[in-house]
Parts: sequence; structure tokens; C-alpha cells
Amino acid sequence: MEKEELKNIIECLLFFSDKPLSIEKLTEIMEIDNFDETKEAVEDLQKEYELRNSGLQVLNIAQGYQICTRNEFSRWVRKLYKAQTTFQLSLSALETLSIIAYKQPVTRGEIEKIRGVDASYVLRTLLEKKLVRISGRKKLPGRPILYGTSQDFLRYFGLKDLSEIPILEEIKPQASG
Amino acid sequence: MEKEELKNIIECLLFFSDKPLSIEKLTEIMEIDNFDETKEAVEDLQKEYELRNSGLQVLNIAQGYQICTRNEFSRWVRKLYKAQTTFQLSLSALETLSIIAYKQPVTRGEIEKIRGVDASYVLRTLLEKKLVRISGRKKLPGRPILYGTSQDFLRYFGLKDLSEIPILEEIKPQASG
Amino acid sequence: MDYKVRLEVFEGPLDLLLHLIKKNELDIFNIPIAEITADYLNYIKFFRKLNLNFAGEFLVMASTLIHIKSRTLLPSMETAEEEEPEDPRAELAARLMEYEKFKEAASILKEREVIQRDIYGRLPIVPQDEDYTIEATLFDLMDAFQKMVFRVEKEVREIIQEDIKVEDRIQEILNLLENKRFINFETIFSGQRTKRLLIVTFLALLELIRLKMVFARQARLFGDIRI
Repeated sequence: MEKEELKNIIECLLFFSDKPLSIEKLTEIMEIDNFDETKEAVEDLQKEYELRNSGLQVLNIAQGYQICTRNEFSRWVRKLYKAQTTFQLSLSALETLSIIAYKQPVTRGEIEKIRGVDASYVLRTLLEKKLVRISGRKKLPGRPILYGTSQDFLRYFGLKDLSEIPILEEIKPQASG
Repeated sequence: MEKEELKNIIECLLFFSDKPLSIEKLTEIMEIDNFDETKEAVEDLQKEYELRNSGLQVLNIAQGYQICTRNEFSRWVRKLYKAQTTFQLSLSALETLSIIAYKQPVTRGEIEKIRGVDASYVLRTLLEKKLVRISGRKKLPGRPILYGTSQDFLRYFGLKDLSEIPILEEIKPQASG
Repeated sequence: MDYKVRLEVFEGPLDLLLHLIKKNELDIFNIPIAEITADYLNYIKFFRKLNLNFAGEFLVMASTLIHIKSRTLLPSMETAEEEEPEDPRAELAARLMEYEKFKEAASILKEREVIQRDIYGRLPIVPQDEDYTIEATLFDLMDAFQKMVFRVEKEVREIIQEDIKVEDRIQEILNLLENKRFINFETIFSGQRTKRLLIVTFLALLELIRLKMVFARQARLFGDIRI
């Protein structure tokens, strides 16, 4: 397939999907056998959107790509979309999430030790909102549940992957010292 | 508002909406008092999409405008859509489903006895995918839940009703003995 | 006291302590423990007065603070020796440091949340029910069932070949009967998946009856047989 055609197909696929699509998924659907070709085409598309000063942007989030509106036009989109739920995370949810993001996989007990308060309610909320997932059980008496961040966590905060968590870099050196 | 900005806002609105938006609606949202201005901006956007040979197009349908994928790429979009609406069943899900299909109504315990492994997770998945439904409770101590196949199950497998499930010669004597 | 200023929501005792340390511009590694304990207890009293619900964790921290305070006031035993006395405040300082890091992390996440809230993907296309398909045919379903039945049979056969003796079954039946006046005939045979196992069970039962260790009774003609 020609590069121009690849780019157009990708544009259609990213436009159609309401979730980020990974390079692997795009490659599979387009029936080509080269991830690099896909990656190159996506990045070209991304640049094109930037250059033509569009109202839209190609975002690299949650280990995939998605076409989204640009921040400066949010006001108008919100006007169209009145049903929008203005859901915002509480401070305790954000604190708990940052502990999970950095220390995952982590048990409830470990979270509670750091925050100094009970975490059962906030964990249930985060699980319901699918920002957190159960990643296993710790090999300890009682086999406590281990928590980790989800794909939706990355989407919610617009992160490409876990390495992009800005907080990690800041905490790491301090944590060891 | 500048023309370029109008065009970008319209692009965001048309992209975001799942329905065609009329000139009136667009004008109202953008808080301008001139339909012509809106019309001009939409038509400019439409031309731009054509010129840049995009995978997408601005269509004028049902007395409104909408961004759509171009016809020649529909094949790929359909493929993505199909992939998003197709369930893939794991072997354990398939086995569990077949037990339920042949032995319904059946309890979790009975399923586990046949498969020799815990069935709670796979049952939850099948319930979520609406392939299986709770059909009642068995008159036994603890009143265990009985599972059966759903209406959707019949549709997925192209069956008119349960009597259409093929009888397996090898299974019958086994089931009664 | 300007209560209004003090009425803030604290995420927990550590949050409150951090607030007190910041407010008084104290060094986290050199907390004047008597001062901070008094301050902390004032807050607790104040919460109480307002009938504010606060978690028991706040009280736990209060007792921790008092404990640390008492230890700093006591002349240290270790000082007699050459060793450096351990600062009872060290552990608290470490906890506060770690908590503060995550508090900061949370505020960075908050910033990202705000940015991300202004970015919209498309509205999801809600698929029609009839658009959903499944990647398995009826044949796959039948096949899975047959293979599974075959597998289970094989497993059971392998187990039997291991060694199932009439004597073992006798013991098992006696275990079943323990503390019970009777059990149903069917109960003994339930769970016996193969003919071989059924035969062994039956032989065991006959042996028990012969030894007059159990009695078989049938309440009604064709009714359940009780053992």
C-alpha cells in the first residue's frame, strides 16, 4: 500500500474509534506486516494535523492514538454536549491513585500506611470508575489483593504509558534516599 | 470571530457530534448572529477536506453537516467495527458455555465438577457478555443459582430455539449415567 | 481563634500534621514535638466542638504524638553508652516526607486531569444489538463439549488405574455414615463417574451389609433406599 493511502486509512480508523487504537491494532486491521510503516504513517498524520492548524489533534495516549478536539475549543464542544457529567476526582482519590501509580502492584495496607487513613471506600470508587484494576494477590498470609493502574487511568490523564507519569521521576530519587 | 477560528470550532463540533448539525444549530452554539458566516465557514472546511485529499469528508446530509469517512475506506472502518463488536471466547469460556447449553439449567458447582476448575470468573464474563443468564435457583441447601443460555446466545449461534442445539450422541448416555 | 481559617478539610492525620508544620514554618526533621502535639490536640478538640465527623485515625496519631513527646522528655538510656541516641521523631518525619511526595504527585495528576477534561474524543458510536457477533460457531461449541467430556473421562480412568480398592470405599462409606442415622442410597453413589467406580462402591456396600455394619431399608416400594 502507498504511504498516502495508509495515512488516509489510519485517519478514518482513528476518526471512527472513540478509544485510542494501538499501532498493533491498526497494523492488524490494515493487513500489512510492518509496524514501522504504520508508526511512520501515524506520526506523519499527527504532524499534518499540527501544521494545518486544525481544530483537531492526533493524540498519543494510553498506548495508542486517538483523534481529539484541541483544548482551546472545549468551551464550544461542552455547549453542544450538555449531558456532560462534570465528574472530578477527589483529593483522596488522586492521592490514592498516585500511590498506586508509583508503587504498583500495591496492597490496600500499603496504601493506608502511606496515607494514614482507611482506603477501602476510595479503592472501591476507583475500581468502579475503572481507573484501578486488581492485578493479583500478594504471596502473604491472607493473600491480600494487589492493585495497579488501568488503561483507563492512562486515558483519563492523557498519558502515553506509565513511564510518562511525571511524578515518577520526581519521586524516585527521593524514595531511595 | 475570525474566519479561521470559526472553521476550527465547526470542525470540532462536526467531529464530536454523532448526528448531522444544521447551520442554525452551529450558529447558535458559536453565538454569532449571521447564518451566512457559518455557511461560508462550513463550505470552506468542506473544500479544505477535499483539497487535502483526506480520508474524511464533510458531508451535507439531512439538512445538516457531518464529518464522515470517505466511501473508498469504508472497508477498513467496517473491519474495525466488526472487530469491536465481535466477542472472542477463550477455550474455558467456550467449554463452560457448552456445558450450560447442554445441561441447563445448571449450577456453578455442577459446571466446576465437570471442568474440575473454578468457574466463577468465566461465569461472570459470560453473564457480562449476555451469553448466559440466571434462570432461577435450585431447590437445594444454599439455593444455588441456576444458569442457562440467553436469547442472545441463540442469536449468536444462529439458532431458532434451544431444541435446535444439535444432540451429541456421545453426550447423551454420559449425561444420564 | 479564627475558626473559619482553621476549618479546612484534611485528608488524614498526616495531612493535618503537614499543614501545621508548613503553617509554623517548621523543619520536618526537627519538629518541636511538644509544640506540635499541643497544636494538633487543639485541632482535635476543635473538631469535636463542631461535632465534625473525623476518623479514628486522628486519635491514633494523637496518641502517637504524645508517646513521642514522652520519649523525648525522658532522659535517654542509650546516652550512657557511646552510641548515638535514636531520635523518636525520625520515623514520623520519614512518614511525613513520603506522604508529602504523594500529595505533590496528586496535585500534578490534578493538573493533568484539568487539561484532559478539555479534550474531547468522538462520541462513542453505540452499536446496534444485532451488530454484535461471536467468534465461535455451533460446531466449536459442540467440539469443545465433546473434547472436554473425553478429557474428563480419561482423567477419571487414569485415577482409577492408580488404585481404588473395595476396602478404601468401605472406609469412605463409613465416614459418610459417621454421626448420621442413615443416608440415601443415591448419596453414596453420587460423584461416582465411571462404571468401575460404581461397581467398587456397590461391592463395598454389599460387604458392609454382609458384615452387618450397615442395614439397607426401603421405606416404600420403589422409594429411596436408606442405608
